[in-house]
Amino acid sequence: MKKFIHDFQIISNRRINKEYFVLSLASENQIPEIKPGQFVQVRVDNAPNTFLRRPISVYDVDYERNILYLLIQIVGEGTMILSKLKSGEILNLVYPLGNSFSLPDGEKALLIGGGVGVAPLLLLGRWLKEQNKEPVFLFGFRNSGLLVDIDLFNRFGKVYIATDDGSTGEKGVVTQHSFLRNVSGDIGMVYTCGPEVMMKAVALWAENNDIPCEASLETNMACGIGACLCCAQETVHGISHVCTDGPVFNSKELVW
Amino acid sequence: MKKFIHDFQIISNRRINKEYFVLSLASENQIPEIKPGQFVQVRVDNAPNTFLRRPISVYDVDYERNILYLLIQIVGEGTMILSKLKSGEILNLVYPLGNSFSLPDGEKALLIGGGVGVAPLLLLGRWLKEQNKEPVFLFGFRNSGLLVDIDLFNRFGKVYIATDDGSTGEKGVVTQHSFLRNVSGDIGMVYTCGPEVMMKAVALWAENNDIPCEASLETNMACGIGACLCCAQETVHGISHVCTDGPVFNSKELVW
Amino acid sequence: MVNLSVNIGNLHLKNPVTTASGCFGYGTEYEDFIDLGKLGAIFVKGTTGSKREGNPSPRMVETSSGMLNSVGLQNKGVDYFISDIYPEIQHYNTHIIVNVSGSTIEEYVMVAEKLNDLEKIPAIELNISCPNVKEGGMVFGTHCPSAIEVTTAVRKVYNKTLIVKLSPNVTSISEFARAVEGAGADAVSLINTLLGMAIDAEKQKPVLATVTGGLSGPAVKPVALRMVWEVCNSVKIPVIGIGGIMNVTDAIEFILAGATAIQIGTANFIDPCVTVKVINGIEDYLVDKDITDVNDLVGALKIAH
Amino acid sequence: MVNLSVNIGNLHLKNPVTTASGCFGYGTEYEDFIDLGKLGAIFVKGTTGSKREGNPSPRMVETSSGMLNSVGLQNKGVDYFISDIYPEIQHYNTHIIVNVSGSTIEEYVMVAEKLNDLEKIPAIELNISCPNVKEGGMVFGTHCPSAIEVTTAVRKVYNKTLIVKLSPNVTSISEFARAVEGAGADAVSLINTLLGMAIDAEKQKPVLATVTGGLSGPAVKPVALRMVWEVCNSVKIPVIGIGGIMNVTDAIEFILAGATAIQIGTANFIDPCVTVKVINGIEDYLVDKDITDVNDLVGALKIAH
Ligand SMILES: Cc1cc2nc3c(=O)[nH]c(=O)nc-3n(C[C@H](O)[C@H](O)[C@H](O)COP(=O)(O)OP(=O)(O)OC[C@H]3O[C@@H](n4cnc5c(N)ncnc54)[C@H](O)[C@@H]3O)c2cc1C
Ligand SMILES: Cc1cc2nc3c(=O)[nH]c(=O)nc-3n(C[C@H](O)[C@H](O)[C@H](O)COP(=O)(O)OP(=O)(O)OC[C@H]3O[C@@H](n4cnc5c(N)ncnc54)[C@H](O)[C@@H]3O)c2cc1C
Ligand SMILES: Cc1cc2nc3c(=O)[nH]c(=O)nc-3n(C[C@H](O)[C@H](O)[C@H](O)COP(=O)(O)O)c2cc1C
Ligand SMILES: Cc1cc2nc3c(=O)[nH]c(=O)nc-3n(C[C@H](O)[C@H](O)[C@H](O)COP(=O)(O)O)c2cc1C
Ligand code: FES
Ligand code: FES
Repeated sequence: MKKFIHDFQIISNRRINKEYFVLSLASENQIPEIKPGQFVQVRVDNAPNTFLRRPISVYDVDYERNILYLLIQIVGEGTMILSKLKSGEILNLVYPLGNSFSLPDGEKALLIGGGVGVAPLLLLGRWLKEQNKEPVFLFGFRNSGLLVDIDLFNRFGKVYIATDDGSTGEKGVVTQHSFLRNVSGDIGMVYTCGPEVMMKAVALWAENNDIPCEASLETNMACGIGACLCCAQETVHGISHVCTDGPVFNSKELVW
Repeated sequence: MKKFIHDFQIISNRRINKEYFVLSLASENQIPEIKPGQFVQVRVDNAPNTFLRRPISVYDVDYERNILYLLIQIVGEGTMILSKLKSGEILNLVYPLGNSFSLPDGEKALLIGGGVGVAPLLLLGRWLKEQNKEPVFLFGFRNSGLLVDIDLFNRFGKVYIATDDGSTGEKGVVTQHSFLRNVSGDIGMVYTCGPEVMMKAVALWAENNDIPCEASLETNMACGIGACLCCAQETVHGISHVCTDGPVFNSKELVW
Repeated sequence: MVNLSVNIGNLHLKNPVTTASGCFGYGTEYEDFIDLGKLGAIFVKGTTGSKREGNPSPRMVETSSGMLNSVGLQNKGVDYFISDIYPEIQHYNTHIIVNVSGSTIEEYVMVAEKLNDLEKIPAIELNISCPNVKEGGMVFGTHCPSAIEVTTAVRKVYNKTLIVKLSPNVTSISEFARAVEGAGADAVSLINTLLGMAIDAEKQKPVLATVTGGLSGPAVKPVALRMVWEVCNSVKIPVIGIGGIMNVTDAIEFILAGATAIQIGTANFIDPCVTVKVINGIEDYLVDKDITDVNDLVGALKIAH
Repeated sequence: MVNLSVNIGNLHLKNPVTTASGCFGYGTEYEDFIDLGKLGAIFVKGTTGSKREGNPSPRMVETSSGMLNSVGLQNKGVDYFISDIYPEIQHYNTHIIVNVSGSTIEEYVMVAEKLNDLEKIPAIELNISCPNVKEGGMVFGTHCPSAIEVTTAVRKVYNKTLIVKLSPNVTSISEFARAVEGAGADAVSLINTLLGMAIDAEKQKPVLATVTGGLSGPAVKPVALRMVWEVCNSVKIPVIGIGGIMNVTDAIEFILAGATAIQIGTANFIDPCVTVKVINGIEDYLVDKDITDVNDLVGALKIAH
């Protein structure tokens, strides 16, 4: 897929909760096709410690209005600066990068996200729905204050929620959710994105239930386009690179 | 004089022309006495190449309203960032720094500034007037588009202007201004601030006319408080430091 | 029209702007962003005698105005390069220069010998300065007799342009430059990365799996510029300047210090189009300064005495 | 209550946070901003046998996340220090450590001998690493036999705590650390500045009057941290970590790498209160991590094997 470097204009910067915000970005150029799971490399200007671009998954795309959406969590200087951007300001992106999630075998697909890891699952849900699949979302958050755009996900499938403190949905982590105890054999694929411990637990659950599982990984990245080999991930086939061979990996390939 | 490190809130950022702007800064703390010629060290956040503070002269002080004014020219990354600050934002200053201009012997004083070098001359004019002296301003600018707050200076004394292209006042550099050809012997002191070539020409003119001359110098600074010895200036007494022995020097002391 | 072309030994570059090894893949990665044919040359990835997996993850961490990497020469080996990569990239309308590494002199020689036969590879760059592999690389770059030995040995089997890439992690880089000049190098390139380290204070662990890594980016530019200037005053062969070049001003600084050509590394990660911008910028600078030949800028730094 | 105090040889510091020589004047410059009595120690300006004017202007230029300086040991000489400065600063409620420089071994010895008699100066720091003076300083720091010689000579006449400050501009800083340890140093401090250079592309001239200068600030932190870690693994005497420490996280990183104390230099220029913030921050960190003694943090870096 051809990659682009484009300036986007910020249409809105919507704060969803204390830690998360959504940037809506418009381009003068036609946004190319973006597959679920792909990401962009965002340039963060004016900060000594955000020298490199920041990889961010595509949350959603509106091809008609030519708008790209990013869901971002504030974790450090770079994301803090992004959180303060105002509409009208310019953001430079290199995109679309990485591989993408694949189609499930059966009808149903289970999309398990933790925290900001839900980001790539919105576009994935949209795509699955378009492919006449039936996505079901299972999300884990620390507490009800950190919930994310549940209504948007609801358009594509049912959303189950677990919170660490039980303030919304069930109390506990996603893999403890009762939904997982009642699933019948009709889930064609589990997709997961979130903290590594969560993804590992999800992958284990999927393996135990003989369901294929795809996980979207994060590593430190420099180039994002396969040139620097910094984003190494060990797999059963040797070293892979998260920015080109990933970020989506079949859980059985991963040595983690 | 005791030095302070204070956060100031930006009250307004007034753009005077394409290159210059005036920041009005309010403090929760009582602003200490600031003498004409003294400067502040401004911290410029969030830029890899504006790692050090930036020295800026005090343009004016309003002790009643507790407001400090800085006149700044955009010349690089640091001043560019400062030019974009909005009211409500915070600026951290270390101040007041440096020595100050001294009182003239006679009644009249001639204040010769070039470009943004007029900055310290406003507070100086105010002070001279308060001391019942008669300041006269002679300013050089590249063209009429770069003129600075002439009405503010006018409150304290008459303002003569030279521009490189003659678009306002006389055409030419300040030392060619006809005012200098007609001065009688009653000028007690010449004060000058601006580009070094201009200050040297002014100092030469003053020496030729037997008038004492004080020049406000600029050098690269790191600490601004005499600790690093980076701001060296050769004088007839050996190495002096612009941040503590200056920025104001008697022109006869300077080896430049 | 200004002349931008320069010579490195027998090698004629259409302009002084090239890409640093390990930072530009095999060029293909950047084809969507720039016309590779505009570049003076492409220095491709470090290539060794046989396949190397490289170091474990994490391999990269950002630092103030820089980054540390510990990729560790991951590559599929020279034979794979010749059979699978070379055919794909030989059509580029620019020079491809292979960065060569090894653990032993024999490995360097073997790789150089094999590359010598490739028509479209007019030069190699001996990497005797990689800080990220245990044996080899770095030891040749920080021990002068070894640097001489490996250069001499490779010179014997390689008859095209031989560039030796120097390590900055030494007391006197000029000593190494003079040594490899004497051993037959046609040019030197510098600097490779400075050996550095990062710690995660929260986890109380090193950030990189290998503990230490190589520092690159604008943080190292002042050191790189000083070393290039020192080396230019010490050798007669051309010098290729590397280290923290982010824009045209940085590139001009290295050329003024005496570099005949420059390499851009880390900057490609931030702006994949940076190389072409620098080329255009050098042309604009020359026009602006009324200089008709970029060679007149090489070493033109005015030093007061 | 956590214990913040550490020992450098016989010297007891109330906490590990000190100020780097040349960046904190004689302390007086910072009295308006902080309570000097809170500091572990103050390393005052480089002091030589006789008065030095230092280098011509410009002496400083900013670089990406750093600065280059070429102050060149400007000071009024040891006799002036003893007669005019010492009386003014000896009342400080913290240790004053004098940074000692010279062009010859005799000069180092003479200065050390004179300082030995000052009751309130419990230690000196031998600066064998200043890159900004032509003769002396740097040569002792980049030539191992000279480093040994000067340390041995000073050790003979100086019987309080002797710290030797090492240059980073060498191939193996551990070699120097071991050498001066053998020659009788009670501690080593590192790093001094990295030799660098800046060019004004517009004027086509070096920015600094001396052409080259010493690089400090966060840009050098990864290199400093690596060297501190290396040296801590090579010597038994305490190590004082220096280089780009801007905040408490940076300080903790150096302590984890093995530094018993740290010096803060350039950061004082940006925030004159930084030292006290770092002291408070270390205390908070220890409380947060349930560590009762900062000495338990020294070298506590966890390395996977
Ligand atoms: C393919 C990919 C897709 C991503 N998608 C999203 C997304 O949609 N939304 C979102 O909010 N974040 C996403 N991330 C993570 C995001 O890139 C990091 O949070 C961001 O780079 C942190 O930048 P910072 O300057 O704010 O934090 P820093 O100051 O750089 O770091 C703060 C903390 O975050 C950790 N960190 C920094 N970079 C990364 C990284 N790349 N991966 C993991 N941890 C990191 C650091 O170790 C540190 O603990 C994605 C990462 C990858 C690799
Ligand atoms: C005592 C003193 C008082 C000053 N008062 C004012 C004032 O009232 N208003 C004002 O606009 N400016 C004043 N200056 C100059 C101001 O400090 C610089 O313009 C500013 O630091 C430039 O920062 P920058 O990041 O925008 O530019 P940089 O990117 O740092 O530099 C841009 C250009 O300006 C030059 N430059 C940078 N710093 C200085 C400096 N300190 N002196 C001279 N040239 C420099 C550089 O060499 C470069 O050519 C004063 C300087 C001093 C020393
Ligand atoms: C990710 C990465 C990988 C590198 N790999 C190599 C390599 O294989 N061989 C080599 O000689 N230099 C390698 N280098 C060093 C660069 O070629 C260059 O010398 C250094 O990064 C300084 O230049 P820069 O600051 O422009 O990046 C690598 C640098 C980086 C950042
Ligand atoms: C302006 C300046 C002057 C310095 N003068 C001296 C000196 O006289 N003696 C010395 O040993 N080190 C001197 N240094 C080096 C510092 O003490 C310190 O080793 C170095 O700056 C790295 O620490 P930092 O990054 O925290 O500044 C000086 C550094 C600066 C920036
Ligand atoms: S981030 Fe450069 S190869 Fe993946
Ligand atoms: S700027 Fe530090 S002494 Fe003047």
